[in-house]
Amino acid sequence: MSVSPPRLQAVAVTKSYGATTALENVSLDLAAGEVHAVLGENGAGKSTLVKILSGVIAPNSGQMRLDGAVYAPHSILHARQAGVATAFQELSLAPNLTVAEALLLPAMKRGAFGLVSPYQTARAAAEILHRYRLDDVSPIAGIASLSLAHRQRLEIARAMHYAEKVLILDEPTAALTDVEWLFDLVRSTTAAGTAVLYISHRLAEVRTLCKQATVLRNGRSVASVGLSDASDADIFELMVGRTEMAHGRRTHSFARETRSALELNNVTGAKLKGVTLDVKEGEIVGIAALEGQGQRELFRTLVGLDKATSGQILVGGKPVQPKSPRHAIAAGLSFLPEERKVEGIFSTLSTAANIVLPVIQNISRTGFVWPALERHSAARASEGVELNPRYLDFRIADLSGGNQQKALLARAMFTGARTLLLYDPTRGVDVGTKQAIYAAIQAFADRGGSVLLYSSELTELTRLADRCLVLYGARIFEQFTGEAIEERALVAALTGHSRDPAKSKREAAA
Amino acid sequence: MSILATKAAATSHRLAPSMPARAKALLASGTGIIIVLYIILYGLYSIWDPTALTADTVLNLTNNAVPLAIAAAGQTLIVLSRGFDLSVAGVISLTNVIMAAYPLDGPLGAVESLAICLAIGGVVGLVNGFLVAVLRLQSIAATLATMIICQGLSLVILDAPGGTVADFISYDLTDVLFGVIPISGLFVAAVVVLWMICRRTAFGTGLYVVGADETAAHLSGINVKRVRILSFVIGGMLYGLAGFMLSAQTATGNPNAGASFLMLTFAAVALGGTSLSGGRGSVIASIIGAATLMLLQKVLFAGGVSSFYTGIFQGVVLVLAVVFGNVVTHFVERRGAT
Amino acid sequence: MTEAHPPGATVAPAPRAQRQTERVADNRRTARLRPETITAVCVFGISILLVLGSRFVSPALGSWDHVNTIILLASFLIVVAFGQGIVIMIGGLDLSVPALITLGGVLTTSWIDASSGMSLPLIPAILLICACIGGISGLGVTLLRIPPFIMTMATGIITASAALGLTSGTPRGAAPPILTALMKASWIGIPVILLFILAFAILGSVLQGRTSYGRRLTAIGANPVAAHVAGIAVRSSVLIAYMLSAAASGFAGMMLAGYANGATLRMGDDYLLPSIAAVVIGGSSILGGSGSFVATIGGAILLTALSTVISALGIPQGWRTVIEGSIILIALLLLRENTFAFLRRRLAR
Amino acid sequence: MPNWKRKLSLCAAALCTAAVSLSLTAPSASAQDKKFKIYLSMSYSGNSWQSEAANIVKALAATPPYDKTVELTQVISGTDPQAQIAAYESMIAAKADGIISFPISSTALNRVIHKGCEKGVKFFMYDATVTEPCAYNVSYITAGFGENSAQALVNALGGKGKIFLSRGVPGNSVDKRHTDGAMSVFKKYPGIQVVDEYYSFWDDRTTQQETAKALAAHPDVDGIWAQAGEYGAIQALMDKGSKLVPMTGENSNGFRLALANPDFQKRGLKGVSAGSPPASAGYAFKLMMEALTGKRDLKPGNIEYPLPWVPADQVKLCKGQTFEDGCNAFPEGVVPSSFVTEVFSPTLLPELSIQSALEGKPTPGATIQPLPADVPKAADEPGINCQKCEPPADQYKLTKVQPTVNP
Repeated sequence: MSVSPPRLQAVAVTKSYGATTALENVSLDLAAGEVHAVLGENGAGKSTLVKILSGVIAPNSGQMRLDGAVYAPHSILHARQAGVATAFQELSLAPNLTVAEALLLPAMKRGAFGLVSPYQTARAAAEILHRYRLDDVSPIAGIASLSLAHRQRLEIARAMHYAEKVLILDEPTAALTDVEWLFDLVRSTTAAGTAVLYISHRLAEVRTLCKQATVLRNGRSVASVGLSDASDADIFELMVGRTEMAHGRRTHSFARETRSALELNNVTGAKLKGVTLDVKEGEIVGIAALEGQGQRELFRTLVGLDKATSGQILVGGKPVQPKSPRHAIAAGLSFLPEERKVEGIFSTLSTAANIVLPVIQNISRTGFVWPALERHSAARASEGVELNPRYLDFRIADLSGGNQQKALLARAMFTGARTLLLYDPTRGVDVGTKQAIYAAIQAFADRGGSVLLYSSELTELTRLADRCLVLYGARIFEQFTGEAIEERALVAALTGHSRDPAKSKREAAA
Repeated sequence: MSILATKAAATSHRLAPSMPARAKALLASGTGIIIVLYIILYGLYSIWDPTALTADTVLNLTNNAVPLAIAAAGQTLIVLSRGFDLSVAGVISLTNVIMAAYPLDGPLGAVESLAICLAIGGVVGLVNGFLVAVLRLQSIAATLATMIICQGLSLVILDAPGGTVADFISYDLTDVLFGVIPISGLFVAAVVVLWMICRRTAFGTGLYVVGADETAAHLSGINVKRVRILSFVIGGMLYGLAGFMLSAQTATGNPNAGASFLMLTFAAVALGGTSLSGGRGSVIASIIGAATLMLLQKVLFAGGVSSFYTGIFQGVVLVLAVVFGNVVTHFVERRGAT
Repeated sequence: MTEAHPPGATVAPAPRAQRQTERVADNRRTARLRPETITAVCVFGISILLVLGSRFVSPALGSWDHVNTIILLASFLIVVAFGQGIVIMIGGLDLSVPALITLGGVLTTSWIDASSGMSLPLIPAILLICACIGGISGLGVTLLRIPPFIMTMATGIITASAALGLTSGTPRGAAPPILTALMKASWIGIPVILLFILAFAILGSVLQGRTSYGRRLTAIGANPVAAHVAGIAVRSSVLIAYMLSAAASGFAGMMLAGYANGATLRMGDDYLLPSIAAVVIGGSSILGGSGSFVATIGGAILLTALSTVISALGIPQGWRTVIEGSIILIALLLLRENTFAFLRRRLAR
Repeated sequence: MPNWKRKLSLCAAALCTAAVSLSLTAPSASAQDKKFKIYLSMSYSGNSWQSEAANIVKALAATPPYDKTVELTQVISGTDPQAQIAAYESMIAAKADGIISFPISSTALNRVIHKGCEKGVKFFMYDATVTEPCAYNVSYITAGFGENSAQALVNALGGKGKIFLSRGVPGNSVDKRHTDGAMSVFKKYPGIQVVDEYYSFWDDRTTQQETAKALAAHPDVDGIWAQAGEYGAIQALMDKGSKLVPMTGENSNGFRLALANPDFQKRGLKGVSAGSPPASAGYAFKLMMEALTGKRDLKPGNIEYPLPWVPADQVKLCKGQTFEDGCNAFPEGVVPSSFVTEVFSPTLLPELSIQSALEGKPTPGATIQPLPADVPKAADEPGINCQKCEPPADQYKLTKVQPTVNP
């Protein structure tokens, strides 16, 4: 115990919504210059804690202190004025703003007559961007024109800019491909005495940055652990209340001689520069790429959301030209989209309805939907992804992100497609859900289905993929098979460094 | 392994859009398109009607368009924040009958009347804002109710058209200044200037953000409730001003005066390219949209379109304007992308 | 309490935040009590209270006869609101409703001779014409990407103008007997229109809630992007929605022609705002993706009942209008989701 | 947007533009010789009354010799006074000689009318009126529809009973004038109880619905005083059951036939058909043309069109195409029930036939006949046909009917 009060202290904070208690008696101490992790599954109460600390919602009881003084923020702005700023997981940047506006809102720079000056605002924003090493972002660019990764960086940069005392980072790496940027900045922030609360599902990151972690489970603080003393398994057990399932490389002995389920021959267009690949039946093919290397376009082209200008796509040996996701599904390609909220869920429908929707005609009789049949079908589909059937009657909006993702995976599989196109299926989901999703993907492949899987987490690819392709510059740059799929090699390839030095040089020249 | 960040040296960016970029943005926005459309229609008008370019015609056009333009400007604020405001019809009727039932003459009287109109609009807007922002009613439903109530109150105050608006208001405010400048046009100019100022305040930016993404706005530290309430209050005050200008033009009261403004304001807003799902658009475009609607009547008259089928042309022009806008935006954006 | 809460939770505190989330699995019964159901029950409840309470206004009100009058007068609005509700469900708005009501009525009286037996094949033909005009709106919305508000406003103006030109201002003829019978006849003492509306309500709710098409509409309204990605034929579904709405409006025009035994060119004018109001009072979001037809019917009946009761108040029109607006406002406040959340909490205990 | 779609939309755009420009250039090409430029400005054309009034003006303008000397253009402005103001402005700018118009507002148009008068345009208003003194108002409004029909109803009811008032458009000056006139009579009879008063927008269907609502609250009503839309009130009564009550209404053919129907009479229907005649439009047009051609020297002012007055026992079916031998209604099937019969006048408008009223076509062989020299002046009614004036002391004097019962 130090003599000076902790930077941020929360004592017995409780928050309940009606009959539901989201957070119960959670206490937390954050010392100046410390990076403190908060771990827990989805639904453990992490987001509620973040919202309370950042002033979005007020707790029902409990007390918070900032440098010893009572801290009871009634709005984000209030918290910001007190020196507490947050980078939200959901990203709080409105698409119709410019970068400068997004960074400085709601207090933009003023010029003559006290009016907002776009020029002064842009100049101030440029300074912030420079300070946080985001010089490749133009302050007058529109948010909508930025990639997800850039938006996440902006979100983080903005929080850092305002966080004089406490910085809260909620899943800051969900869309980031370049975590070192973040780590460097976090380190320099803490060096200046700011305390950082770091919420992440990625244990490896947490270990790199933090020494101490608070583990939440079901809204309660179950432990405060020193990370150097606890093994991954220990932490996992604390988080989910059971021991982790077997962890390791995919063991399925994959038969090489099976037929191709999906073949691409020199597919060009929509940014793609001639992509050739194939996925065999029963095979999981991983795609590794840094942000913006054409992986989005690859997946979108396959389901008809983008159009290829030349090249050939074969599904099960037959040439197809996907015109829309509907055609793709009919051809046997099923897609799990990138942005769950934007492209995935129908928030006002029940989970069951969400799962069966694309093929609702198959489970309806003469156009009518029978709720019992629908629920039964959805229950069957959700078994495969370990989604608790009691959620089927809930509106999907009421489910946690992890369960929503399970439902979407169930939907993708329920179409009866032989080939799954999974775009970052575990983004922002907790460890437990991840395990379930991995198991579902492997089981699908074991049943003879084929999977094209893009993931922003390399460990996921090393673990799941039978074969891993690296996209670089919107074409297939390298291919790794079996044991050769290994993180260090992938990382090198991601940045255009081939195992074949001649090839790297060509790329560098190009 | 920080690839992207280290790669980029401290490149200096433009801090303001270049002139071509601005021009392109203007063209792709509704404002540019509606201006082009207005000019085209005016061109047709001047071909068919030689008096189209006289000061008298311009004065007539301005006086006709001003009430709708100001009302559409108010509606735009609410539409930008992703709402609908039906109370526009009620507020215009209410202010119109009050102007006719309690005329206050002279310049001072005009100022007092104006203040009363603005106050009525502001109060109705405040009620709307409270219902929508605080009590979370859907804007279309809440403002439907306030519209009906205001219509009722108008009928209570004046149960048949009549009354006389003060002479100063009805004559001097519809006249021209220095022989060329329509005075009513100055009111619109004032609204435009206020809007340009407003656009550069926290409220102005907040309006767009709230309309585009309420959640993001909240998490960015914007007081969403305040922005919403303020948009309804300012919108209401503009309806009050529209009622004031309408009274000046018609010189009399009519408890149903506002009814025809309901659909027309939305048509003007949409014609100006403002997205009815919020977050995109401009008050200025709506004002020109309103002027276009009024001009269209004159153009069709000058062109001698058979009266039964006037509606067909109005409908077609409405659709064409939007399609034209879509096509232009598409080309500009595609050009921008490559 | 979880990531399931969108960050807007405090902005829209009540509905989402208070919903059950995964940690609380206590009570499936309450989770299943969908907000639509509660709205429907509440709207009908308020209507019934209003009708019962109207006895204080006039002793003849609140009777079975009064109820029959309400149903008869609400029947037009119910049919129109069905179509409007479908379009609102997909996040649109149909402003061509008045013009199509007029077109349906005008075509019926001018084409179907009161005495000829051609009415049976001609009625579907007229509905088809209306549906095609709706299809034009739908094509404009889907292919040309014109905002529904503008597109339907434009088709409405064009249709009205065409109807005006075709009739040169004077619609002729009378309604065919079959429509007159629909509106005025009784069957074993029960008015036919009551049975018709009952059947229409069942069919409409089944279409919206229990068919794969209805499910697709909800999905499109909830999230059009996701609907496309999930492989739903968004365009054709939207197209059909506008066609259905136009056909419903056209049919309401036929009913009006049968009721008044003739058509006028402004017979549809009074149904635009009420049709939207009925849908919104019935709890549908104007942004699409939620709502139920039963609740919309409740909204239509509430509006009609209100107007019959207010009509009986012996006060000047101005004050009547003020009272009407105020009661609509009170109903909206009572039907707020916050109120439901409160009820739900009570039920959960 | 994929390529073909863009092409499609461009094609559509091009087509529509072509269509607009084609149809717009056609009429302006016709060259002018010395013709009178007359504009017909109406509110909306959507009910029988409005279109009949417009049709007879069109028919008269096509009847020799006016077919050679008059160029008539019709403009429909809907219910929006702003639109009519804009239309007037355009007409004045187009150098109109005369404007014949159904004014949407009695006051809002004054300024533009005043401007037009200064430029020498003659404004003739039919049926509805304006308070601008430089315009001619040709209307029956001052002829006492409200008080006379109210007295007839009181007579039919024997001085006591519960009645409905089926009014016109809320906040409309004509409706107010009629109702004020009627109330001046009803107030004299304590036995008359107005139990419900509703607005039917001068429309059959709305009247039917509003009457149905009122009947729900007051099934025991004894009589109905109705403005236009009266046929809807009869239908609402019949929807309820067999009982009919005495009622007064305006001039629809359906109402006149019902009044004359012996079965309905047995069921309790009696009353009088009076009210707004579309014929005033024809009268106004002929007056305007006589003034323009110099055949008549007419100062601006208020001109009264006689109030049609047809009690039940005077309904007489016409055998031909127009009012002959004192007939005043047409058999079922010849015209729609909503047809407003008072389009004809043997003395004022002998040129017209059913064809003229329904389709705007001139009667074959007819030529324009001169009007009687005497033009009846109308009384001042503040807010209706004059602005700052006093109503005559005997404003609500009964002219068509005398009280048969004492209060």
